[in-house]
Amino acid sequence: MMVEDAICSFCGCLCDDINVEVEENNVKRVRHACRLGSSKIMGHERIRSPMVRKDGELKEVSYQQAYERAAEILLAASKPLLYGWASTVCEAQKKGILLAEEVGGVLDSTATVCHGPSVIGIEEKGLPGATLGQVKNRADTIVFWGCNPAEAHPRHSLRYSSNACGRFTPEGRSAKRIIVVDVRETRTSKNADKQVIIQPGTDYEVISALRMLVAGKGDVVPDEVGGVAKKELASLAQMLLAAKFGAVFFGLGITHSRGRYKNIDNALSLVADLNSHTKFVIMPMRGHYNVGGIGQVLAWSSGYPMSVDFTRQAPYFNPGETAACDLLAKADTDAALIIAADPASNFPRKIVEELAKMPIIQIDPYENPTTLLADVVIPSAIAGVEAEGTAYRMDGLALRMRKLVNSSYPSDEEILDGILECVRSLRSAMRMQGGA
Amino acid sequence: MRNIVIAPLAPIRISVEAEILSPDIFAPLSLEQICGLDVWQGNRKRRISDLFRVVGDEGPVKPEETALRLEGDFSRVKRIAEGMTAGTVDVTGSVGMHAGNNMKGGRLRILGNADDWLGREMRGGSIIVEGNAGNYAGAGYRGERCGMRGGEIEIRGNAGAYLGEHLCGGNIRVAGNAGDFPGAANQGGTIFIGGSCHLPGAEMTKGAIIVNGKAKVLPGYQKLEIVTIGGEKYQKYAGDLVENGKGELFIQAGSS
Amino acid sequence: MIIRGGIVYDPANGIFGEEMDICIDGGRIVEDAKGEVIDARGLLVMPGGVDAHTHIAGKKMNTGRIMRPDDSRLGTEPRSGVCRPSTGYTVPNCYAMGYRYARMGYTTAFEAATPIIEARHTHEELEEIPILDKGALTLFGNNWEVMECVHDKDIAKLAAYVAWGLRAARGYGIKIVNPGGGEAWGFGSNVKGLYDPVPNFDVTPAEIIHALAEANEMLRLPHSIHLHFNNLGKPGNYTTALETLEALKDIKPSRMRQAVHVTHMQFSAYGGTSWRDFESKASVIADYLNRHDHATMDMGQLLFGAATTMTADAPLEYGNARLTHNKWSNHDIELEESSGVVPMVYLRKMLVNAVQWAIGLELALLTEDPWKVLMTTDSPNGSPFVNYPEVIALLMSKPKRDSEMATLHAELSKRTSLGGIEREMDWSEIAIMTRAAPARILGLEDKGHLGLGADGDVSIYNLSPEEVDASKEHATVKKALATAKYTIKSGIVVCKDGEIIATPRGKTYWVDAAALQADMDRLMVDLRDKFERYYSVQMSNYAVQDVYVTNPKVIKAGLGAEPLKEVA
Amino acid sequence: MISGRTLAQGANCESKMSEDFFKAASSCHLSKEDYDLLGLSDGKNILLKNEFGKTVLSPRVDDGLRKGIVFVPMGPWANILIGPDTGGCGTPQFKGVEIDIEATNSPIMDIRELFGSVQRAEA
Repeated sequence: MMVEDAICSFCGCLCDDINVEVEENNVKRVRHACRLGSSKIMGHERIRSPMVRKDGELKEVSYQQAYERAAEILLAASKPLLYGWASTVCEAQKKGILLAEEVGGVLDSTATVCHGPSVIGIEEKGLPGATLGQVKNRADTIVFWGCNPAEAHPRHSLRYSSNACGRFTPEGRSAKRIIVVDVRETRTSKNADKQVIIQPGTDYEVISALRMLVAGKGDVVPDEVGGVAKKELASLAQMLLAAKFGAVFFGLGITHSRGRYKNIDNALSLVADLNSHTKFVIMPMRGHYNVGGIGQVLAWSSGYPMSVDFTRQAPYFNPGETAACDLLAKADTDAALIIAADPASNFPRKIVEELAKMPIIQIDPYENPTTLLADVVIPSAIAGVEAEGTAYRMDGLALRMRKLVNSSYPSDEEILDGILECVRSLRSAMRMQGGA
Repeated sequence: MRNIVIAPLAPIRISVEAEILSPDIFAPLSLEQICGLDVWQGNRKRRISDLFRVVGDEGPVKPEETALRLEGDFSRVKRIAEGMTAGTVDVTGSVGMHAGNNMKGGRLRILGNADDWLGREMRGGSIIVEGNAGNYAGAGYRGERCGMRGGEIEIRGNAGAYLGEHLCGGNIRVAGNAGDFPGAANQGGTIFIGGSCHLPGAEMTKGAIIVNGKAKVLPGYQKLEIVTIGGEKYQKYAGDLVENGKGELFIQAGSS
Repeated sequence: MIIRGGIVYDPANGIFGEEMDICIDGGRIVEDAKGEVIDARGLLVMPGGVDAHTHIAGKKMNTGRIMRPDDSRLGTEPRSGVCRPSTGYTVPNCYAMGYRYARMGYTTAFEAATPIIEARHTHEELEEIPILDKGALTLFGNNWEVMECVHDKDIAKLAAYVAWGLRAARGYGIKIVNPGGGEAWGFGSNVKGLYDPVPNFDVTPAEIIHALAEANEMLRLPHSIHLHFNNLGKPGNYTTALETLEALKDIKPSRMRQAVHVTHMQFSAYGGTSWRDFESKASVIADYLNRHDHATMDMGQLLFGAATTMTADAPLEYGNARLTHNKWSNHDIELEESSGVVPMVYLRKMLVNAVQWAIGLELALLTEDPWKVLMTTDSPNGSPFVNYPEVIALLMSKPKRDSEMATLHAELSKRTSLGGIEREMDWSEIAIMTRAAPARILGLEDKGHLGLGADGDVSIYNLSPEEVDASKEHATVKKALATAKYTIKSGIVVCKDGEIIATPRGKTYWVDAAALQADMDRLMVDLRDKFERYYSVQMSNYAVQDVYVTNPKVIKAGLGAEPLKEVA
Repeated sequence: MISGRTLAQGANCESKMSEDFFKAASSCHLSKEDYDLLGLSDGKNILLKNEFGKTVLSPRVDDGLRKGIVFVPMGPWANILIGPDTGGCGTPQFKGVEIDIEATNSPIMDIRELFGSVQRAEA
């Protein structure tokens, strides 16, 4: 059987033209996807059964037993952290928010170690953006700043940006000017018309210089900024001004560097400034396929897109205080539920060492280093492959993920429901005991 | 003055949110009533007396007649002296985030260090920190256009990043170094930094920043003349011109 | 349920302040019922409020939330009882939307602008809004397929596209925002007026509007076209408003309703040549409406304080952002639309803002027939919807208007006629502007009235219309309207004395219109090509799936459909 | 040092316990100049260290890097060198981290060894 127009659940491109050949409930072949997407859809070795750690060893248990243990851990905590959420569907995210409210926890997503700074930048300046199709149809000038889509978003260029053809861009790549700004040469920059290599940590200054040049105040700009000659920056500014429709895509090269959200803040202003002269839009290159989704769901549920503290029953938001890494770095949390994420691999080592000191519940299809630290391990169906649901593309467009194969594993949503039910019954049992 | 002393009964792990630790709240209450006030520790509502020892004079009095002394380590206690309008708060140790948040009057003195967001959106009064302050001292909340609007913050040690972000008024004085982006989007306040800092005055439109040590200056700043302030020579800059700013930046001559 | 002894205002059924009982059974108004008795003796009773134009869901609302944590923190209320937590003032979270409307006695609200391609997101949010019945209007005014049909003068194919688009978006009706301007914004420009050609498409805004109105009537849609004029928000734009209204005079409505609904007219009734000589032209607009019957409008009242502007009029938002030096979000939507979000604060001391404030009130007070003017703030553009009681109090009380004006710029009286208007609206007129008329204008047969078979949505206010003099006691009026004594939704008490006590799931209206198969076939050739070459998604992944509208109320329309029952 | 996504790391990020992921994420890319300077051509590994920790990786020449900049695929090996400070905004600084590098004969730890030393507290 061939599933057509399936949606890839790897990165924020959310390519929706994937054809998947399924035989006897197994994925046999994946067409149109990139290496990252194919690998995800083809699948890897799975966790076989729910497990609970006893005497230092993970022992197989039933789902119900795992849910009950998870509920005990969450209810015993005075500040549980519910972290992950980027690689699962919105339906599970909604349940997660409800669970965070019920147990009085802090819900945070992997955005805080990716584009969290972008969100803070957007809070300062707003986001002048567009859907990816707008870029495909119109953009004649594309800037990749601190991102490397050739490796992180392999089909971005063909479907949406550099190599895409659309109504006003019928000649595709040949009529476009591609600019890459980075601290190193990358596969992306090697195919660019212009690459600008800057010193690490100088993004903010370079953007300020460009804003000055775009505004015609180049005379104030020093001869060299961020290791780049003013002449070079002036020619870059000219390229930007010459665009009929320009698009800036930015990645972790700018959010993870010195300056963090201020870099984004300034880039957003550069784009706003450019709109006084021509048309420009800007967009973060989101990594996980539905990291956009948790931001959207959390925003409409709580008012904030990440790092929401529900401990006082009212949402409170302040990355720097309520983000996962903040809480762990300050040992200000006492249990963790990790879903669709692997903080043991992706957090700084010192923070992982703090994480390991607390009880951890893990919900994931795959074994990973977080499993090595977990007290409760609950294997789940792979969202977007074995379970359907909603995901938000990097431009905020919602799509419905198809189910490609059946699975004996429960979905993330079902698992969270199971835990939620145990939390409620355990709490009412505790209340009755307390009352007796 | 009515003196009230509060001290933690034991070291605090999960941080406590204690916006009620303020002369305005305590002044009209008896010690017993104060002991019964709620604070939050994570998702648990606790009484002050569950976590702290409270001793001192009986009330009621007016806030300006209240002297609150916090003895010991309050580094995991947040929102101390939030919104206080009068009286004094003295802390012998360090304080957690958001101390002096939205403060309007009175005096907060911290002998140890202050964590992030000291004096956030402060409108009046004074804060003195003998040690260091974290990030965002005198800044505004996320997405807010205005940080501190009035009053004084004096930090005798170093300050972290984003010092006085979105400053709309008031004075901040740091004896030591400041981190990245002090005075970003300053719209009318004054910042003095005794040591060095990185990229001061980003998008500043009004106000002044004086740096006694070294600082990397943004490309949106126009170099002007050398001026003398308090007997010291400073290189004056105007900016940030990316925002057509009319702010003034002074960096000690010969240091940058 | 029996609501006993209230003073009932049900203008659609000719009831203007009569003491009577209202019975509800099975979620609908019935002749007789048993069960719970609600004592409403002497109290003001009206049908549940209906908001025909508000922004409550979708990408731009969420963009507002994400860019405004400063606003989200303002409305924080903890989770308690049956309620999940609330946040936000101008951009509330989904739960607050439902609770706050219900607290004011509103039971129905229509989201005013959704591009088809982003309708899935809009429905995700609508589903999370508790209590309210809702629907979403669908944007068509800058859509490539629309403009191509208009260019080819192929109204039949255009109608087929509208039918297809409403189905794909699970949408309720045709929304047109700055037609042609959104497309022009794709390359950073705008259209200047009704007859300025849209770049690359060789059509004018006038042609787009007229053709969509024709298609609307060809499909016999329950609602008329819902129009946000070109040049909105610009001094001197009242001429564009009048020109546009004139251009639609020949449209023959297919139902007993208007041919065009003009939204947030306040933003389009501007005189002057710049913000310096900016003045009200509300009287000219009201005069036009008094002499013509093909158009209705809503106020789009502006109130002083915080707002968040959000509209598909993207070039307007860029202008707003540059003018106020505020944060700016923009969102261009491939082949369909553009849009923007900018926070705003309207200041008493600003003459321009004071004139804007006056214009909304003038429009309502100078238009004789309240069935032609809906009370809105274009929430959250003019002000968040929680401030409706303030608007109503202003409409009902000349002393309140006078005391407000006394605090405003001295120049104001030269720029508007508001000070000279004596009219004070009564409860019948308020019931029309907030209940009966929005339901009729939208074509919602079961809403906005208390006749037999209507939805059992009732609001009861802690105010005796016979004892309270709204002119003098405007503060009492405002307070009573802000917190309904009871809000009853489909026969369930959802709010009592301001407290939310039940959160039933509301339904979502959408219109399923039929077009001729031959037209649909021709359309499909176009659309396949567009998906192949221009869209960034596959056609098979485009339309909103049923799972996103879990409690639908489908209204059939279109060619060959049963004639719709007319609203009373 | 900067850390970030590579194709190979990304393709294996859901099989982190595998040999493929080990190969993809335990490398350190550096300029030819630095490579030669450290004398890495005879099969030696490279030791990266700073105040937060040290990690041994296999060196790879990358023409895209300037002298003085090394790239390590994101993951647990790179993260040993990342500080816990979130700089007041929730996100650690994963790029632009100052480190010292030298050649070493020490072996590269596999994923289980890497986490074997993490102290766990029993729930």
